[in-house]
Amino acid sequence: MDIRLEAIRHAYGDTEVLQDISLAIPAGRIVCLVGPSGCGKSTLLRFIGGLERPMEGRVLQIGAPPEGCLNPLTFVFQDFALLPWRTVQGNISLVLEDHGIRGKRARAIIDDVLARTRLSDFASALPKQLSGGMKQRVAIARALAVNPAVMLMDEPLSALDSQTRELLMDDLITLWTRQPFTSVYVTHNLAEAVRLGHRIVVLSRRPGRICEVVEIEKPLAERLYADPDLDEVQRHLWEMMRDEARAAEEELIDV
Amino acid sequence: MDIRLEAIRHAYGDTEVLQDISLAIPAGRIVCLVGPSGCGKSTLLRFIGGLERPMEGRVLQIGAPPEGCLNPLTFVFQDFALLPWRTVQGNISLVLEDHGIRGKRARAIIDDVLARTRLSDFASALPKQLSGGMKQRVAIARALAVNPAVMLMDEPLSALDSQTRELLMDDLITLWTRQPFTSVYVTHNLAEAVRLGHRIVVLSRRPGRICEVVEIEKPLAERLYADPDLDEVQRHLWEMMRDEARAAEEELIDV
Amino acid sequence: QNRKVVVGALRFTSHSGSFIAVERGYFADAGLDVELKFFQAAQPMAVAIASGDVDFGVTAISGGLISLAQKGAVKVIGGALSEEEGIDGQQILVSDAAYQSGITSPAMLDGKTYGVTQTGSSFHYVGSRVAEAEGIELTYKPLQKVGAVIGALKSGQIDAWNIVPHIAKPLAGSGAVHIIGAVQDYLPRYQTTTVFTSTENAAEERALTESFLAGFSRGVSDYNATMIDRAGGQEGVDEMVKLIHNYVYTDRPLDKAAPSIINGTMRINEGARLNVASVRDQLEWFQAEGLVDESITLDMLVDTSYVETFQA
Amino acid sequence: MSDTTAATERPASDGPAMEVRFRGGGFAPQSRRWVGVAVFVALVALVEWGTRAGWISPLTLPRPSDVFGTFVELWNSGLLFKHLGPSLSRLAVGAALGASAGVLLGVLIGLFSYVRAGLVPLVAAIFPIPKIALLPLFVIWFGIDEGSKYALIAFGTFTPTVVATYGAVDNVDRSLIRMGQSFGLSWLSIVRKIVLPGAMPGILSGLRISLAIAIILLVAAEMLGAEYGIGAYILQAGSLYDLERLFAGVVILSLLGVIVSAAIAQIERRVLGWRT
Amino acid sequence: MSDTTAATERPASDGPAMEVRFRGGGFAPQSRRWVGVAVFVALVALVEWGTRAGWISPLTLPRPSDVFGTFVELWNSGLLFKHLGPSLSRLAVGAALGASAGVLLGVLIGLFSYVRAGLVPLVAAIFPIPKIALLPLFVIWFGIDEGSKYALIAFGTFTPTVVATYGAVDNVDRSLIRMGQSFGLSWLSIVRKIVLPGAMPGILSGLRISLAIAIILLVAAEMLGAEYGIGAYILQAGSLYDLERLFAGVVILSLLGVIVSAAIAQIERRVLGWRT
Ligand SMILES: Nc1ncnc2c1ncn2[C@@H]1O[C@H](COP(=O)(O)OP(=O)(O)OP(=O)(O)O)[C@@H](O)[C@H]1O
Ligand SMILES: Nc1ncnc2c1ncn2[C@@H]1O[C@H](COP(=O)(O)OP(=O)(O)OP(=O)(O)O)[C@@H](O)[C@H]1O
Ligand SMILES: [Mg+2]
Ligand SMILES: [Mg+2]
Repeated sequence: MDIRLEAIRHAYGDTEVLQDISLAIPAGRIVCLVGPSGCGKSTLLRFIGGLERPMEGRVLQIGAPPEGCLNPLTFVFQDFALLPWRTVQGNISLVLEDHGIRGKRARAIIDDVLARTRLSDFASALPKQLSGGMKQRVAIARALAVNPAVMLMDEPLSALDSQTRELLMDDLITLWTRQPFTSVYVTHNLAEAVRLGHRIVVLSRRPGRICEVVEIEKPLAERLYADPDLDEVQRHLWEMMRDEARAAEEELIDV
Repeated sequence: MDIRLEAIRHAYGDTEVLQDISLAIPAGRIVCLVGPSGCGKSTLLRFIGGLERPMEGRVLQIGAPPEGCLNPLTFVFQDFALLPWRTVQGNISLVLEDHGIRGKRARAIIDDVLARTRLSDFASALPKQLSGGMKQRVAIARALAVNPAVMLMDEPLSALDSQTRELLMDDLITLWTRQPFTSVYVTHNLAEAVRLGHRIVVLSRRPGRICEVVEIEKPLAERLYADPDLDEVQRHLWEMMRDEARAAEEELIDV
Repeated sequence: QNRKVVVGALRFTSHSGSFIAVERGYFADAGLDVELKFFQAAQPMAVAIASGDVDFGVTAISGGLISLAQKGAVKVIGGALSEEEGIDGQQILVSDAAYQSGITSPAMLDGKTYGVTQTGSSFHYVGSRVAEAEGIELTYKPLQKVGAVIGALKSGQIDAWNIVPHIAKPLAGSGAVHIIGAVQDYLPRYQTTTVFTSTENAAEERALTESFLAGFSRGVSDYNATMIDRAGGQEGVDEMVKLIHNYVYTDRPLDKAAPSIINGTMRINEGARLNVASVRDQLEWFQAEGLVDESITLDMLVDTSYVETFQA
Repeated sequence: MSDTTAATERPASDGPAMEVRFRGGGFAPQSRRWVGVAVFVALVALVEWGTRAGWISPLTLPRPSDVFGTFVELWNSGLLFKHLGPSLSRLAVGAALGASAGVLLGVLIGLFSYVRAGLVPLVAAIFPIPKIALLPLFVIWFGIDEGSKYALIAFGTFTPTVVATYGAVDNVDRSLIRMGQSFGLSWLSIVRKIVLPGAMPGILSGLRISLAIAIILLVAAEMLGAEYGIGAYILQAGSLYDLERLFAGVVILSLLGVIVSAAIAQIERRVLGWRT
Repeated sequence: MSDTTAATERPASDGPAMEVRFRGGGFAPQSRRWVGVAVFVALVALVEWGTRAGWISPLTLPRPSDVFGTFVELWNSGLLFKHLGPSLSRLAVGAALGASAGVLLGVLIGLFSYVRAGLVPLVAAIFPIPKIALLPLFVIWFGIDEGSKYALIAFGTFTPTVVATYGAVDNVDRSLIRMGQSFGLSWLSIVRKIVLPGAMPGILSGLRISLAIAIILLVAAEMLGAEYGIGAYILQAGSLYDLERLFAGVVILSLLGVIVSAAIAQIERRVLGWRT
């Protein structure tokens, strides 16, 4: 299943947030969205996931979602969004219950996704007992449980410390290599983008427009930690964004 | 003024946190402390700053602090620690008031440090109006205002998004290049460590001991964004820490 | 099968008529199955009769009662406690401080404070009539509860008050307060309390109301005969005190309660006779004070068709 | 190895195209001011109709227009201010005493472990004591004049203020205090410049509750020998079973509560403008 | 360009070496249980001594030992349970009614903008109405039996529960609700599985206040024709100016309050174990 954005424009009140965004997200690839603070990355992702509606333009899903897909467009949030009063398995069964999947069938799915995220030992732990990295792995397991057509990830690593971030990137690469998934991956972090993205979409500062789309051919599994091959792309991206980032950063927030 | 740690050991209740830490922090250089989560980096920094006392060992300051130094050991915190009810200049004058510096003299100091951190336009803004990066620049300005002998920085950039982090690293390098300061800089982020550190101290996971001390000769000002010259050091550090980091990350927190 | 009725009462000796009628089966004889319902104060009892929770009650005439009568909710149908010459009635008390400063008669209370439970209570009426008779000015302090008034009087924060004898005498005995007069000197034959019921009972349930009055009157006669006229001698008194003690001062042992019960003896009107003149005087006073509506007539308040009335 | 292309894209897979389903929204309360007014008006109209038509007995509820009439009369006769004056001064003095003592003690409890250990259980034990139960004592302790009224209101506002204040002090961001220490600020400076302003929001929201309680206690306070005062007015109306006046008094108290709450909101907006 | 050295270091500059000055600590309350007990004991002993020595007049305070004696007598005579029984059942029924209605309405206000707009001003207006002022009305509305007592307590617990509940619903983490929607959960599932459990901590802490108010209102409720009950006992003692019994009753209420608060803490520990 592909996603196509057609001429999306949006404003909150008087602030123009997104302008003329057209974009295709092909199946089986990770598309990274990068851009300065407040340029509308999260807003765009919410449009794709159907949590909000753009003022103009359309978000289309092309082709049917794969067999057994419970929730074609599935989010992974920056703040994990785990229910603190449910255990790890309870958090996963939450998204199955509404589809009438309980008991044995649920058990099987939960065991499978926990194994894939190496969390089998923590099935009965409460979120408060988990480190940030483990929490995000639970959130990823939950997303995998509904067998999504597209994973919408909004800065999934940016609440984590940088070492955990590295470890989770490895995990994501392993997951993708074993079974490629489609994903829109929003991030601020260019190192992350060049590590995980097949295609990197650079947005301008608010109102966000598409500045450039960069493709990286090197297979995910071959990209190294601090990969000198990717340094050049990363520097290119940063050159393009630095001034915009600084300007975005120095705006006063009016409350 | 130098700092010397002598055979420091500490435990909270039954958890051994730090073991046998001996370390010298020479004047005018940035010493980075890296190590997995919970290995005692922040604790060590609090010992150095006199906010806590180690169970064993001593923290010595060698030589007198420079002329006009109001607070030799000055912290910059991860969460900025700005008083939300004071404006930018109010937050800075806070640390001057107790030294009897008010009125014109305070004004002069505040103007100077705001200029050095490029915040002159925001003197009367409240913290809530500032972006994270600007808040941390205010905190740095506040630290500079007391003319510290040593800046103790506890993950000063890890609450910021990665683009802002890059921008602030540039700012720190500019500040240091213009007038070198002594600093102990705690971080999780190896890219940050190789970018800012003259010397990088690697701690093992809890109980923290010193695994290795790495010196980097390349002058700060010459280090690039995504510098291929530093990739090797960074990879070496990560090889050393990866397994420890993973183990630290997968510990259950008992609450 | 007797008819079930609820009778409201306070745990005062002045309600002995109902207690005796229950204990001695006079209500049962009249065909009523009476349940006594106890109240802390008279005002809620009037409201309870208006709301239909209670069928009959005995209480002083207050502004609230008159208001409820105006709203067509309650009617006075008979009299109960009265002041009577020769029998200790309500006493006028002053605080020790006031007494020491030389106030030994109600006439000397000019400019002093007078304790009342609430504006428009019977205390207010009494104080006001005393002041009028003596030509003095009093300031009235509403203190809500008898206990609070006692506290204020004992500590000299108010100067004067009036209260039934079984409370007045022990208080005076302790030396903290002093008796300087009697209410009956100013309001002879004052109809202190009245029997009342809901307008509905008075108008529609004539038989029921008459049955109640019959039973109640027998209790009252027993009480008057034993406690005031001493028809049964000391033995009769002891037995009666024991009976009343089932309802009054129940938390004290009998030997401690007995003096208080005996001290509280006042005449209850035989046959629930009603002193209409006193009632009219009270109504007029409430109206004059602006506490109740000018338009209320005596007929709205009293249903005289049940008992013998008199004017004195 | 890297390839920069323009931002034009073609769909990569075929099949039916459909728009994604919207599933967000909701769970975000919106303000609809007029509904509140409408509900009020409807309720009053209903009661007015009921009392006029007779299916609400005059014993149950007064006629709203009569209540309004009583209110107008109160206003015209100047009695309103005769009653309002003493009540407001009792509220002001009592609440000021109770709240300031409460804030003081709350701050002490927040700052000193020994004070906390000694007084928190005491405050917890005092909290559920109904103030009206203590009326007879208050008469002895403070007399029946203004003293006992001030004391009752002060006592009633004191305990909730203490609890709110020490909770607020406990909730002051510890990292700010650590910052103060790291810059060598004196203990007093930390308390004055960090702890107290940081506890302000909690103290003010505690004050909101304390003042509501103070208004509620006005009636209890004016049980004791008050000739004038809204509470005394209500009590008198109650004892005369004069529902029009009772409701007029209750409406005044209710308005008073709404005004006080609005005033605190105003103060919060001024003093706590720094909050996000 | 990079140089890896061992962890041994030599000082790089000369001059006098001194240890860094400690300037942390403090501002962290420590628990000292025995102080609370000591303060209690000291207070009681002081009053006992004062009343015995005579510098506290018996009008001001009762002798603690006499209060204790009264309490023992109450216990032995079985009257304690005769009074406690009805009070507890009134508390239970009244608070259960008021709190459940309050939680229900609070949740509705939290979920529906129209309900919120219509009822929040009403609740705000009802909040500062003193319940004792309405006693005469309650008799008419609910009778003098248990009905009016339940109603008074229910009414008193209702408003604070509503306010606490809708505040709690408002404070439920919006990102959790957004998560629920993003997984296509039904509205009812979101309310049941996310909103209600998320509002639980706020509701429980509101309940703590509501129940304290319920206990306070017990006395007011038992002003209305109650023969037995702690409130009635206190009122009677007050009207007889019997300080020993008054204090014995007040101590019982205070204990009741402490027990209820401890019970809620226990429930919180059970139900809200997931909180950090
Ligand atoms: N619900 C909303 N109402 C009003 N303005 C909003 C809303 N959501 C977002 N905005 C504004 O729209 C702009 C874009 O927000 P968005 O969260 O999409 O940016 P972003 O690129 O994700 O930023 P960040 O990198 O900080 O996450 C911002 O200026 C934000 O303040
Ligand atoms: N005041 C304290 N009381 C008890 N334990 C503490 C205290 N402070 C820290 N610890 C424990 O000591 C260990 C080291 O903590 P510290 O904060 O120094 O680690 P850190 O290296 O800074 O970790 P992080 O990278 O997560 O910031 C942790 O296990 C922590 O839980
Ligand atoms: Mg975002
Ligand atoms: Mg740390």
